[in-house]
Amino acid sequence: MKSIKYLLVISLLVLALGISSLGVMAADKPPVVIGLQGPITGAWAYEGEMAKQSCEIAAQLINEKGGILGGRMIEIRIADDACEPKAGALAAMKLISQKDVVASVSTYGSSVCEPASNLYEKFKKVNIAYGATAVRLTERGLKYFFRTCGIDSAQGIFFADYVPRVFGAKRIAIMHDNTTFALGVAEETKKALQPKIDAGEVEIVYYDAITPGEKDFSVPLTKLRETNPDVFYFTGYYPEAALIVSQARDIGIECPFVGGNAAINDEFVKIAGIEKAKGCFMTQEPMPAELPYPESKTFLDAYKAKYGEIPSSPWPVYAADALNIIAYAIDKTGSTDSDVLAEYLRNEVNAVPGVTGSIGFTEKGDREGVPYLMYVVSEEGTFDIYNK
Amino acid sequence: MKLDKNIIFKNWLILIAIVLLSVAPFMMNNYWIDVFFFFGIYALLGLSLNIVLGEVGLFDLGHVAFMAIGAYTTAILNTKFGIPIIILLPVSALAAAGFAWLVCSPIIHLRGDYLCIVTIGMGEIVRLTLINNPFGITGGPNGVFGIDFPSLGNIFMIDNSTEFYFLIWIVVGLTILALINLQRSRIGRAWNCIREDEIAAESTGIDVRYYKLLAFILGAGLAGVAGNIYASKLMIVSPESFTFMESCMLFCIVLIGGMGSIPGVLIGAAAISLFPEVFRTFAQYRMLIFGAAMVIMMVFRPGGIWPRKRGAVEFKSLLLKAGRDNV
Amino acid sequence: MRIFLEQMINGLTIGSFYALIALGYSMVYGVMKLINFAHGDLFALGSYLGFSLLVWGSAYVTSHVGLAGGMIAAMLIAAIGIGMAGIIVERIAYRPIYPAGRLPAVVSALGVSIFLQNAIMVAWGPRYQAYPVNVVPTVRFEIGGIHITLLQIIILILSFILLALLYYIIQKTTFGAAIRASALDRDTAALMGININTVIFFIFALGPALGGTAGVMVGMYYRQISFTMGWNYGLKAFTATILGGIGNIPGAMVGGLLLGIFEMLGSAYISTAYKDVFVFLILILVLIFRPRGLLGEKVAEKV
Amino acid sequence: MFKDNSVNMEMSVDTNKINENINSDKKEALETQELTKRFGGLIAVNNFDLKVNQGEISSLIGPNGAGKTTVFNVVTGIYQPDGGRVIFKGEDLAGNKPHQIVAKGIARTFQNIRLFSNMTCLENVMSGQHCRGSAGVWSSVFKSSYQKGEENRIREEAERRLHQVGLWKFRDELAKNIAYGSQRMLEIARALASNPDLLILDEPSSGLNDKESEDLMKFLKIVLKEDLTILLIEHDMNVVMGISDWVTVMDEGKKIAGGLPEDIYHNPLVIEAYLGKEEGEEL
Repeated sequence: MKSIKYLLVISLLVLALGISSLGVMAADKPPVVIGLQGPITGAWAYEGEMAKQSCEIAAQLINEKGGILGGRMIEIRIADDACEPKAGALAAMKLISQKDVVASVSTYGSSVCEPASNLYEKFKKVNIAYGATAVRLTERGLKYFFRTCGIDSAQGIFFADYVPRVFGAKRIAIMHDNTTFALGVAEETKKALQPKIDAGEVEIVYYDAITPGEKDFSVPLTKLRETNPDVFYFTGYYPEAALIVSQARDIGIECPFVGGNAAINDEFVKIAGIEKAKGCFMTQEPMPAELPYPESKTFLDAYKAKYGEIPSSPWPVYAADALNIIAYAIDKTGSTDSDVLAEYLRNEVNAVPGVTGSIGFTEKGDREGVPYLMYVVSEEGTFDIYNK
Repeated sequence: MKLDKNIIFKNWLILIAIVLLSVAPFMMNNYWIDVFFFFGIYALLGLSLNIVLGEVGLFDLGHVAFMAIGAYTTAILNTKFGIPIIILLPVSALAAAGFAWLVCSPIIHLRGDYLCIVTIGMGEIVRLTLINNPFGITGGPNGVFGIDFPSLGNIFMIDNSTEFYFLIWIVVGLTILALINLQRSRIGRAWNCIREDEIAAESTGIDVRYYKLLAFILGAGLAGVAGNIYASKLMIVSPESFTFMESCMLFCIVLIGGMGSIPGVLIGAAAISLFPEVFRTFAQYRMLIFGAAMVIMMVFRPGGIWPRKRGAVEFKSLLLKAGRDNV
Repeated sequence: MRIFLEQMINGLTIGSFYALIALGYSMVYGVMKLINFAHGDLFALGSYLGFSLLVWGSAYVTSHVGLAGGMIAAMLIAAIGIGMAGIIVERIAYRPIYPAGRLPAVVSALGVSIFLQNAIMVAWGPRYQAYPVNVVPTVRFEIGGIHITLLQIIILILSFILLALLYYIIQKTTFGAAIRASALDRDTAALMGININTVIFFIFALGPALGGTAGVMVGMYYRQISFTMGWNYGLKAFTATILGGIGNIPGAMVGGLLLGIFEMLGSAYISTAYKDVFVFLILILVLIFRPRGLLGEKVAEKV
Repeated sequence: MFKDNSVNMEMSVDTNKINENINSDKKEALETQELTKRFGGLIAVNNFDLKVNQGEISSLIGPNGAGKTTVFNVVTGIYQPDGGRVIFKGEDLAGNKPHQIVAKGIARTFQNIRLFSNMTCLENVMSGQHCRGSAGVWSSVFKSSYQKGEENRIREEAERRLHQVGLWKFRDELAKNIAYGSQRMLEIARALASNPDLLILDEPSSGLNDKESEDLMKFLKIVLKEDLTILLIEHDMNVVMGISDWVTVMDEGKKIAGGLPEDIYHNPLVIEAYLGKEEGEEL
């Protein structure tokens, strides 16, 4: 009996070491390998899945046109971070320590992106985030960090300017869910509204957070109804947004509902049901369905052909654009060296046609010129630009 | 006392383990070094919970809260006042231990499941308070970022994976020595008496309340140290790393390894931290296998992989006894 | 005052779901003294089963038996399905571990919980699923300014019927006495001729079945289900059971309702963000001053 | 009914008074004065006075449910008294926790054995020495010379006690694996390991056969010489009569008699309490 146990322990140690040597000997293969780090498992597995599919389509389109650097195909290497900081650092290190990974599309959650980008910076690997919108990520003066998605402040500024002007709203209720993204947008919106508040034109009558993952929001909504707001701005994610809209309409909150750019999509319409979803507004970068550009049309057709439906949120499409811009930079500079790529991305890249519109990066690495639009959910559940 | 072959074999095994651990980082790439670093963190956390759960049999399912206190103390003091991490190591241990003393004193008399739900409650209160950013010090869901690396002035700086690897495993080594001495001391015996039968322990002269509190304080202090090293490695601490599921994983480490057995806890930590990485390639099925493995583990080895050797600790009565006391 | 009343109803609705899940929970917990972390995920499995039944089977069922019939059929089938799942889980994951005491069983329960959660994700996909809209007409009543929907009333009534039914079975029937006896001491109960296996079979069938029904109800009421929701509800059910007092089945009911009301009070009058902090603080205070829960019996420590 | 009761009381008081003065010249190790303990409405102990003399073996006997174990648990701090005082070495013990009372010199055993079943016999006895040591965490972790010295002292004392009860050969055996009789003796050894001044035994002879009871009595006589005082709660009359120097009888929470074993044996009240009244005398 005793000896079996000791054998078990020894085999465990040997197994661990055996596997680790596996990592060392990955040979260098001709294709250009680009890493993708995202929440393949965990609560946001759905976002991870769409991001993976979008990058595969983007790579497929480039490879069909003959690949880059004179015929070298693009290959994607996935690292799952389950949207959790520790796993994020591990996933980043996994991609970094595989020498053939040139750069990586990394990642969805802001607080996961933070440790990962620190590691990419230290090991000089270009990494482009596609879902991390926290303003502070580009305040750190990192050389190799960029992002194709917008940042919270842009959305906040747009809301603060558009809603009082167009809706004539005086009493504004803001609700977030205490996640990095939602709190970021809510804080930036409050900051952007501050001058109007001081001038007395506008008043924030409700500012609180719900707990993500919950189902019943009747209590905070009843409290919110009593402040009878003119407009109700929810900056959280679509699962809670759908529940909030239907419960709000149930208890008699009639004021217009505005969602942040992660709040409203096909899932939102499916869960809230069409008669409660129609008429809801959304501060949103151009939605995949609405992208008027030729590149977006070919991308969405290829995506629909392979997966049957287009991605239901903007983030996966930013991941595809992140991959596109890396491939573009490698092709144009003819090298896979991180410093050359970082230099090129920061200074030379501007108005490059991409799936989500023209791609360019500011000095700090943020996406240039991300236009925010006010969308409205139509009778049939589609998203139209609200151009009153 | 003649050294029977069992003890010789065990010393050999420990020697091999030490040699392997010290040579390993030079054979592995950075990714696997980091994986073994987090294995070290889980080992230290497992050892800290083992004092409370393994030695004294207290049902603690909120242990990660102490690690959070340690990590946030380090993060806040380092980013706001620039205090070097090395000095913050003992400070975060004291902060976590102080917090444990403050929180556990009024509830230490609770038994079994009641203590379990209170520790869960404490864990959730800590996590939710960190998220809600009282007085703007915890940074809310963004957490606290920009934590420096442990360094002594500019002569000595730990910043790459290998140095962190040795830092954590040296701390784990020292902890193991200290715990073995404690296990064999009057305090270790008192803890085990309390686990066996609280009333009898009290009636043979053991201040049960004091020693239960002592176990929580020592356990929390160690978890605080783990929090400090974890924070300086990731350079950011955010509430998402201190969820109830993490506490459950620590609980499983001690149970799967073997209650009260130091080698067992190390194996448990290896299982819990290496398993998900090794099977990462299976994506969603990874956690499926992980859940099933936990069930199979408990069905075939309820006593843990390497149960504590004290004249073959008979696991059945030990726990059944604990079970009966909870009514 | 009107607002307080409406908030009370909101609190009660939340509480009735907690009570229902806590009931199923305390059936298993009361008798086997086993913290069944998998109960939350069995509840989630119930809502997904109900979802599939209502989406695929609904056209056939509703055409024959009408809308209400479809709903009841979905709940019944989900209850039976989850009851069987509960028995299978007990057979595989818990039965071999009983002699080793309670702590290994907790680890096994955690394992089952992780397994079930990911099984649902693999089977139904990681997306959020939505119950069909036309399951229950959203009729809204306004009594003296207080908004209450038809579904809210149905859920409240249904929960109380199930609670009463269970209370009757446990407190008033001989089989209920057998369950309560084996809750106190399994070995002595066995000596008294109670067939422990049937008791365990019944408990692990009825407990999860109740959880499955609650799953369908949550699906119908909130219309959105996700594979991770089981974990939160499982934790709330465990809290409610302890609040009510371990092993006390009516206590779980009271504990669940109280938990809903505490959450409402915290969310409405303190701040929604600190809601759960408030709830756990109350729970800890209750346990400090009544170390056996509100309705739990005082068990004198015999020396 | 009431009248009848008072008659008995006077009678018992006289016999007590006679015995009391024989007893008074010796020094008391332990004395309870008007000790009262209620459980809800039931008065388990009703201002009960008990004297245990230094260096003697006193027994407390009485029918089942008389409140003996309750008195016992109040003295050892498991329950807090509702009234009266427990004087030990001139100090009132009421309000002390059990481990403080052990440190003050009162050690006990349990009616149903409560050993640390998964620890070895040696460790069980060493735990009795716990309150006599003071090594803290620091000295234990760094193995200071003070701590090592203390550990050896604890080990030696435990060895001595194990030899005393003849269980040394089981030292590395788990407490639960040894025979029932040996477990009884181990529990006594554990109590003695805290070097008490007063040893309280709760029905030590229950479950022992005659030979084992015989050995127990001989053992208690030997141990008494280490200037120890012993209080025995016992049912087995020949053990009580065999070794006790003083016997106190209790019924329904009240003291009904106290005296030398022979007097108690013939005391009508005691017989009545145990065997109930003969037929004719019921009023």
